[in-house]
Amino acid sequence: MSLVKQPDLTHVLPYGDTLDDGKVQFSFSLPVPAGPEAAEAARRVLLQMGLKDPLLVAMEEMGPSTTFFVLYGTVTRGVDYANIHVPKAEFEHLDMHEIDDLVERELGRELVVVGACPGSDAHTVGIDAIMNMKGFAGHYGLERYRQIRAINLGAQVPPETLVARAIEEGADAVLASVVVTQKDLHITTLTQLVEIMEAEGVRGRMLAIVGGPRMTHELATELGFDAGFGPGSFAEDVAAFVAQELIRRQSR
Amino acid sequence: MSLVKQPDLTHVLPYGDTLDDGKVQFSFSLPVPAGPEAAEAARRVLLQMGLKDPLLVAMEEMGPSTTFFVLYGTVTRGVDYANIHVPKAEFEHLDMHEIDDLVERELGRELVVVGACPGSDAHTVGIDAIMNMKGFAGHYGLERYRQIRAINLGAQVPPETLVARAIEEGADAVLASVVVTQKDLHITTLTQLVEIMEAEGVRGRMLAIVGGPRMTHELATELGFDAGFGPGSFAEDVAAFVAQELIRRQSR
Amino acid sequence: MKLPVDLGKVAQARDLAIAITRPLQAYFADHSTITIERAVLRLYGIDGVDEDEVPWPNRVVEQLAASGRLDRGAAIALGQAVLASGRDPQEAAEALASGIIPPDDSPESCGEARDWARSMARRKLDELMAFRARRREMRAALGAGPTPWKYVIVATGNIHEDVPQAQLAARQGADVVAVIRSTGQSLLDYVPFGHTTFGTGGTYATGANFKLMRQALDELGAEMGRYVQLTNYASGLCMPEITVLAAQEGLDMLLNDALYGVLFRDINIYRTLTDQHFSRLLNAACGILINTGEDNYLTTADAFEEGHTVLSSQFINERFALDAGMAENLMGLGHAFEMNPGTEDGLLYEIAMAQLVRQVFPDSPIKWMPPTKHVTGNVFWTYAHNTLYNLVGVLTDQTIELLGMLTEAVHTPFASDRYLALKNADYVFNYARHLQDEITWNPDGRIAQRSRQVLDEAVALLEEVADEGLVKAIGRGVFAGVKRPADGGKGLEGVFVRHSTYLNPFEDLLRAGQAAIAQRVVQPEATP
Amino acid sequence: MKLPVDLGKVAQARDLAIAITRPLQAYFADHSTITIERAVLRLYGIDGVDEDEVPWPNRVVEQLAASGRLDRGAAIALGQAVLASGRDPQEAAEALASGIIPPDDSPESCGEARDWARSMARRKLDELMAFRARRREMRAALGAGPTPWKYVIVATGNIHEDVPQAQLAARQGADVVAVIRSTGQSLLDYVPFGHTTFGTGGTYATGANFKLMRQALDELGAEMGRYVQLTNYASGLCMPEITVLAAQEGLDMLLNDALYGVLFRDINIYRTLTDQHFSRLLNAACGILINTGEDNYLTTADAFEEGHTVLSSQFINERFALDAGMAENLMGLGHAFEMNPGTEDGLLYEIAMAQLVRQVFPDSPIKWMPPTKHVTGNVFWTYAHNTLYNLVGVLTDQTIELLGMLTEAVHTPFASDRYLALKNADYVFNYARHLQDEITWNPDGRIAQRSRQVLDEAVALLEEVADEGLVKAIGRGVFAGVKRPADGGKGLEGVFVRHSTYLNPFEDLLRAGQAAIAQRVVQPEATP
Ligand code: B12
Ligand code: B12
Ligand SMILES: Cc1ncc(COP(=O)(O)O)c(C=O)c1O
Ligand SMILES: Cc1ncc(COP(=O)(O)O)c(C=O)c1O
Repeated sequence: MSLVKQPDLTHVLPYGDTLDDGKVQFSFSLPVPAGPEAAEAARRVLLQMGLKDPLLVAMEEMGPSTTFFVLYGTVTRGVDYANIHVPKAEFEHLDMHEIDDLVERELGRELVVVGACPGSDAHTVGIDAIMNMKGFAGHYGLERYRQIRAINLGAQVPPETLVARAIEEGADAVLASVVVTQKDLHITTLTQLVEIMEAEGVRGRMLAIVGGPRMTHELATELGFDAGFGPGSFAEDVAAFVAQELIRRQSR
Repeated sequence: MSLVKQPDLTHVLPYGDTLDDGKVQFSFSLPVPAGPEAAEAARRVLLQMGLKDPLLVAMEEMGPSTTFFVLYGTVTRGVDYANIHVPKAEFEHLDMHEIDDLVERELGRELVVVGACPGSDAHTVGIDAIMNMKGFAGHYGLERYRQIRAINLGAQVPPETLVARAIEEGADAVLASVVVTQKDLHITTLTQLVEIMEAEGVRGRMLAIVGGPRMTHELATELGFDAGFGPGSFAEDVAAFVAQELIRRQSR
Repeated sequence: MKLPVDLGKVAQARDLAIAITRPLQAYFADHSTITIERAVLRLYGIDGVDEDEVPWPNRVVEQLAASGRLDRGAAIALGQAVLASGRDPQEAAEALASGIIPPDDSPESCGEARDWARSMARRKLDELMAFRARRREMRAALGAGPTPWKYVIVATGNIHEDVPQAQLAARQGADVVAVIRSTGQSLLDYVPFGHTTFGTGGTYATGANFKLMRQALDELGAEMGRYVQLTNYASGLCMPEITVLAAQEGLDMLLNDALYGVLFRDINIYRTLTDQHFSRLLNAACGILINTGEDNYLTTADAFEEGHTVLSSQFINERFALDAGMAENLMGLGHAFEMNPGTEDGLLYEIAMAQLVRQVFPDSPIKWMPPTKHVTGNVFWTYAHNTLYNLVGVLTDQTIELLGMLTEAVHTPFASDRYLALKNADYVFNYARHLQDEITWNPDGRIAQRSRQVLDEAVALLEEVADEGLVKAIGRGVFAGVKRPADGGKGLEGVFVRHSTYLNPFEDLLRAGQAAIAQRVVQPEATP
Repeated sequence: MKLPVDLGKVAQARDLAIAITRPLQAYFADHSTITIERAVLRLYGIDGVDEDEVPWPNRVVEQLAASGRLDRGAAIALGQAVLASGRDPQEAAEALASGIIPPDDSPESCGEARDWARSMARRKLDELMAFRARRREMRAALGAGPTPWKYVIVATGNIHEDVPQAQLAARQGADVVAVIRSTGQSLLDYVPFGHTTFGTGGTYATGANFKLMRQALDELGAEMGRYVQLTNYASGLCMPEITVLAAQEGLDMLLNDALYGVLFRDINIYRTLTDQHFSRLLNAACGILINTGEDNYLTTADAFEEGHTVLSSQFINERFALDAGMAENLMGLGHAFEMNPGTEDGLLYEIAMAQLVRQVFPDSPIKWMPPTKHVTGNVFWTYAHNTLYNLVGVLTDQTIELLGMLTEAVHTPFASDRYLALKNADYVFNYARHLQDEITWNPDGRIAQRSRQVLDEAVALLEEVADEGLVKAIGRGVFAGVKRPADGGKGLEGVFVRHSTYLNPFEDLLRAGQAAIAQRVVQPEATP
C-alpha cells in the first residue's frame, strides 16, 4: 500500500525533505561587505563546489567588510556507501570480566599499559576516562582490571618520558591521548612518539595506541600506531584490542 | 606596525579564524545508520564537492537508518568578487516627497499601480508592507503617496483577475508578491502572469514588477519582468523605480 | 506561579462573547452550505470520484442545486434515491448525481426518505462512535505522553514521503504529527481523492492520505508503546467534509477556527461560521480536539500592540465551540510567541500572555505556536528563539506545543529540522521541568501588569464588537488588521437558506446529544 | 529574586578560609621564586632577549642563581650593577647577565644598591600608577558598558590575525576581549618576546602582543565611544612576569588563580602560591581585575556532585586575594554552567548556584563560564545551551560573562562564532532584561534547597581542609578530582628561601600600601 522509496546505497545523497533531494546547509563568512555582490559571491562558493540551486537564506554583516552567510544547496553526486570499507581495529568486543579471564587463560600474566597526554596537551579527561578506576559513563577504567596494571602519567608528558617509563615498566602497550588538534599539533606529537619508540627499539614489542576526539583507526595506523580510538570509546575497547592483539602475536 | 593581511578581492575565500583559511560549516542528513561507514560517507560528500580536510564533528542517529551530521571543511578555490556584476533595478533612491514631486513635475499626472499575491499564494504581509498606508518599518506604503493611486487586491488573486483589473484601472504597473517558492510555485505563477499580460497586449504599456523573500532583480528580469525586489525592500524603492522608468520611457 | 487575574473581568468577557455569538446561532439554524451537505453525504458513506476526478458528494450536491432541491438537504434526496432504486447508498448517490433517478417529490416519498435518512444517520453515527471508542481505548492503553505535547509538522507534498518522515519524528519523540495541506487546498470547494504526491508547501488532505498516515502511526505507536496523535486542517471551504474524513479515519485533532478562513483565506464570513458550527458538532461527538488559529493574528499584527485581540478572539472561539456542544477539554485555543526579538523585556510579555491564557482557560488544552514572523534564514538564531519559546512553554504549562523549525523562514521542514526541534524541546522541558514550582511572580511587576493590560484591552474590544456585531467588526478589521466585508470573500454562493422541510439528521442527533454543554458557563482558575 | 542564605554559615566559611591560608602567609614571607625576581627586573624596565631569544630577565636570574646570589633578590644585584657600571639598568642587566660586572659584595656596595633599588622602585611604581590613572580616566570617560559584560576570546595563534578579529568582535559589542595563550605556554619558565605568529590553540602572551592589541582596541574604543577591556592569562610558571607586562601595557583583567596552575598544569603548589601572592600585590595596586579559575573544576568533576568545591575554593581565592591587598571589586571569582544537559531540573540547579555565588560575594565582579564539557560538535545544540546560559546570566546578574562558542567542541572560535555568540547574548540580555525583578523564589523550592546544600557542603569541605591543611588537602584531590603532592609538579626548583638580606622593594612598597585591605572581613548580602 505505502510506496515509501528506499535509498540506493550505492548512490546515497543528502536527505532534506525528500529522499535523494541532496539538500545541504552551509554557513561561512566572507571578507566582503554585505550586498548583492556578496550574495552572489556566496552563491558562487557553492557553485564552485558543484552544487545546484544555491539558495542564500541569511546574509548578515558582521562588521566592516565581513559578512556571515547561511545557504542551502543541492548535491547531485551520490556516495557509494555500500562499498565503503573503513579500516577498524580488529577485535571481538568483550566486557571487563571476559577480558580479565581471556588474559589469564591465554597469556597467563598481568598486562602492563602506560598512558599519558603527550607533548603540551593537558586534556586528561579522555585518558582518565579510559584508565582511572572509576572509568566513564558506567564503564570501569583499566585500573580496575584484575589482569591489567595501568599506569597513567597524566598531562603534558614529553614523549621521551612516556617511552622511557614504558620501557622501565616493561609495558605491553603505550596509550597516548591527544585532544588539541589545532595546527595539527597531535600529528607532530604522535609522529615524535612513534619515532622515539623506534629509535629505542621497542616499537616491535610494545603496542602503540592512541585515542582522542578527532582520532580514527585509519589515521592512527597511517601514523604508525597499532590502533586508534575515537569519541565514545571505553576501556573495554582498548583492553579487548590489546589482549587479543597480544594473543595473536604470541601465537605467531 | 600591525601586519594585518588584506583579502585579495579577486580570490575571496571563506574566513574561519584565519584570512583565506576557506572554512565552511555543513549540516545534512544521510539515509544510513550512524557508524564509521556513515562518517566516511559524510566525509565523501564533502570530498566530492572538492573540499579539503573534511572534519566530521557530529554524527547523531535520527532514527533507524537516518543520521544527522555536522562537518567543517576547507574550500581552496577563491571567488572573483572584484569582477562580480549583479544586475540591479536602475534608479536613483528618493524619499516619498521627492518621488511625489518628481512624478508631478515630470509626468504631471497620478500614477496607478495594482498589486496582489497572485495564484494560490496568501502571504500578503509583503505586498501590504509595500502598498498599505502604514507601510513597514517606518516607511510609508504607496497608498500614502500623493501622486500614486495604489490598489491592493490582496491574496490568492488569479493572474487573469489581476491583469483584468490592471487594464480596467489603466494601471502603469502591476505589482506581484510571491512568497511560496516550494516546488518553484512562484516561477509557474509569474510565468503565467507575464504570458497573460502579453496575450492581453498590455505588456508594452504596463510595467511588471515582482517582489518576495526569494526574489532578485536578476530572476525577475529572466522571467520577463521589469524589476524584482527582495527582502528589505520598501515602498520608495519600487515607487522610485516606477516613476523613473516611466519618465525614461516617456522621453524615448 | 499564578498571576493575579481579575475574575470579574473574565466573566464579563464571557458574557460579551455570548452576546456576540448569539445572533449567529439563529443564522446557523436557518442556513446550510454545500459543504455541509456534502459532509452529510460523506457521513452516509458516499465517497469516490467520477471519471473527471470530481468527488461524488460534489456531483450529488451540484445536481441537487441544479434541480432546485438542495434547500431541503442532501439527506432527503439520498434517502429518496436509495428507496426508489433499491441500490446501496453509494450506487444510489452516483445515479442521483447523474440525474438517473428521477425525483419523486410526493409527500409520501419524502416522509419515507426522512425516516430512512434518520435511521441510517443514527446507524452511521453509532458506527462512528464505536470506532472512536475503540481508538480512545487504544490511546488510553498506550498513553499520549505528558504535556507540553511536542507537535511537529510534515509537509513534503507527497504522502509517501510524509509517512516515513512522520514515523521518524514519532520515533524521536513527537507526540502529535500534523500533515500540512498544500498551498491553496483550503480554497478548493471539494476534497481531493486518493493518495496524493504533488502538493506545494504541504500534502493534500484526503481520506486516503489520512488513512495511510493513521495506519503508519498506529503501527509505530504499538511498536513503541506510545500513542501518536494525528492532526490535519479543517479550515477552508470544505471544513465540515474534512471533519467527517478525520472522524472516519481516526484523527485526534483538527485545526478548526471560526474566523481563520475569513481572515486568512478571504472566505465569506457567513460561509465559514455556518460550516464551523456543523463541523464542531461532529468534533464534539467524536472527541476530536480542535486547534484555533488566533496565533495567526500575530503573523500580520504586532504581538505587543495586538496581544489582546488574541484573547478576545479566544473568548469568541470558545463560545462558538460551546454552542456546538464542545467541552473545554476539546478546545485547543491558539496563541503564539511572536514578540519581536528586539523588544526589551519581550520574554516577560510572552510569559505574561502565556500564563494569562493558561489561567483564563484552565481546562482547555492550549495550543502554543513558535516564533515564525521574526524568524530569518539565520538558522542558529532561530534555534535560540525556539529555546526560549520552549522554556516559556514548560514554564507556563502549555498543552500543545508546536515546535519551531530551524528553516521556518526558508522552506517546509527537513527531516533534520524536526529532529533538532525535538532535541531542543526535550532538553528544555527536562532541564526546566519544575521551574514553575519555584516562582512567585511579583504582583506589581511587568508581567502582572502586562497580563492585566491584555485582559482589560480584550474586554474593551469585546465590548466594541458586541456593540456593532461580529460581522461588522470583522468588516472594519479588528482582528489581524484584516478587513472582510460581510458579502465579500469566497464561498458565499455555497450558503443557502433552509427550506421549511430541510433535514440534516446528523445535526439533529448531534445537537440533541450535546445540548447540555452549550449552556455551560466556563470558570477561570482562581488565583490563590 | 534573593535566595535565603545563611549568613552565619557564610561567616564561618570566611573564618575557615583565614585559617586555611594563614600558614601560607608565613611561607610567602620567607620565600621567593625565579619568576618573582624576573618580574622585579621587568618592573625596573629590563626587557628584550639575547641572541638565542632568551629574555634578559631570565639571563640575569640564571647568572645570579649560578653565582649563588639569587637568594638576596635581583633588585640588589641590579642596583650593584647599575652603580658599578654607571650604565642604564637595561645595559647593566645585560652586562650582569653576561657576567661582565663582577660582584662587589661589600656591605657598603650592598647598602648603596639597596638605596638605589628602593628609590628606583618607587619611581617605577609611581610611573606605573600614573599610567594606570590615565587609563582609568580614559575608561571612565568612554564607559565600560552595562553588566553582564560580554567577554569573548580570540585564539588564532597569530597576533596579526587576532587584532582584526578582536576589533571585529568589539564592533559587534564585545565588552571584554581575551587573547588565549598557546597550548603549553604556561609551562614555559620564560615569557616569549615580540610579536608572535605561531601559537597552537592560542597566541603567545608577550609584551609586544599585549601592546599591539591594547592599541588596536583603544583606537577602536575611541572611535566607537566605548571602552573595550583587554585580558590575558597569568597562571603558569611566569604568573608574576605576565602581571608586570599586563600592568605595563594597560590590560584590564588577568586570569589569576591561586590553585589553577597546581591542579590543571601540575605546577608545584608552593611555586604557584608564592607567585600568586606577589602577582596579586601588583594587580591590586594597578587595579587589574583578576578572574579565578574554579569553573575549570567542573570540566573534570561533575557539576551536580562537586558544585560545593567551587564555592569552597572561591572562599580560599578570596582570602588569598585579600591578603595580597585586593579589594572585592577586583575579584572576578569564577564559576560555570556545566550541569549535564540531561539533568532533570538542571536549569534550576544552575540558577541556584549562580544566585548563591552572586549573594555570597555581592561586591565581586563574578566571572561566569559557559557550557563547555557537555558541548558536542552539534553546533545547533550548542547554541541552545548557550541561550539558557545567557538567560541565567542576566537573571542572576553575573558580571563577567564569557560567551559560549558554537564550535566549543571543535576548534578555537571562528570570527562568525563570536558574532553569533554576541547576537545570542544581546538578544537574551535584552529580551529578559528585568526578569530578575519579577521573581520571588519559593523558599522551600528546589532552587533554595540546592543553594543551601551547596553552602553546607562547602563549609563542611572547608572544615576538612582547615583540619588537614591546604597542601595536604590538594594532595588527596579535594578540588577537580585532581591529586597533587606537595613536592610534585613543575617549578619547585625555582622556589628559594630568602636570605636574611633579601630585598624586593616593590613588594615592600605594595604591601605597605595595601595593608588595610588584608584585614578586611567581607560581608555577604543579607536576604531581605
Ligand atoms: C575540559 C577541557 C579543558 C580542561 C582540561 C582539564 C583536563 N584535566 O583535562 C581545561 C580547562 C584545563 C582546558 C584547557 C585548555 N583547552 Co580545553 N577543552 C576542554 C573541553 C571542554 C572538554 C574536553 C573533554 O574533557 N572531553 C571529554 C572526554 C571524555 O572526551 P575525549 O577526550 O574525546 O575522550 C574520549 C575519546 O576521545 C577517547 N579517548 C581519548 N583519549 C584516549 C586515549 C586512549 C588510549 C583511548 C583508547 C581512547 C581515548 O575515549 C574518551 C572517552 O570516550 C573541550 C571542548 C569539548 N567540549 O570537547 C576543550 C578543548 C579540547 N580545549 C581546547 C583548548 C584549545 C584548550 C586550551 C589550549 C585553551 C587555552 N589556550 O587556554 C587550554 C590548554 C590545555 C592544554 N595545554 O592542552 C580546544 C582544542 C581545540 C583543538 N581542536 O585543538 C577545545 C576543543 C575547546 C575549543 N573549542 O577551543 N580544556
Ligand atoms: C506570516 C506567514 C504566514 C501567514 C500569512 C498571513 C498573511 N496574511 O500574509 C499564514 C499563517 C496565513 C501563513 C500560511 C501559510 N504559510 Co506562511 N509564513 C508566514 C511567515 C511566518 C512570514 C512571512 C512574512 O509575513 N514575512 C514578512 C514580510 C514583510 O516579508 P516579505 O514577504 O519577504 O516582504 C518583503 C520583501 O520580500 C519585499 N516584497 C514582498 N512582496 C513584494 C512585492 C513588491 C511589488 C515589492 C516591490 C516588494 C515585495 O518587500 C517586503 C518588505 O521588505 C513565513 C516564514 C518567515 N519567517 O518568513 C511563512 C512561510 C512563508 N509560509 C510558508 C507556507 C508553506 C505556508 C502555508 C502554505 C502552510 C500551509 N500549508 O498551511 C500556509 C498557506 C499560505 C498560502 N496559501 O499561501 C512557507 C513557504 C515555504 C516556501 N519557501 O515555499 C514559509 C517560509 C514558512 C515555512 N518554512 O514553511 N503563513
Ligand atoms: C486554524 C487554521 N486553519 C488552517 C490553517 C492552515 O492553512 P490552510 O487553511 O491554508 O490549510 C492554519 C494555519 O496555521 C490555521 O491556523
Ligand atoms: C585561571 C586560569 N588560568 C589560565 C587558564 C588558561 O590556561 P593556560 O594557563 O594554559 O594558559 C585558564 C583557563 O581557563 C584559567 O581558568
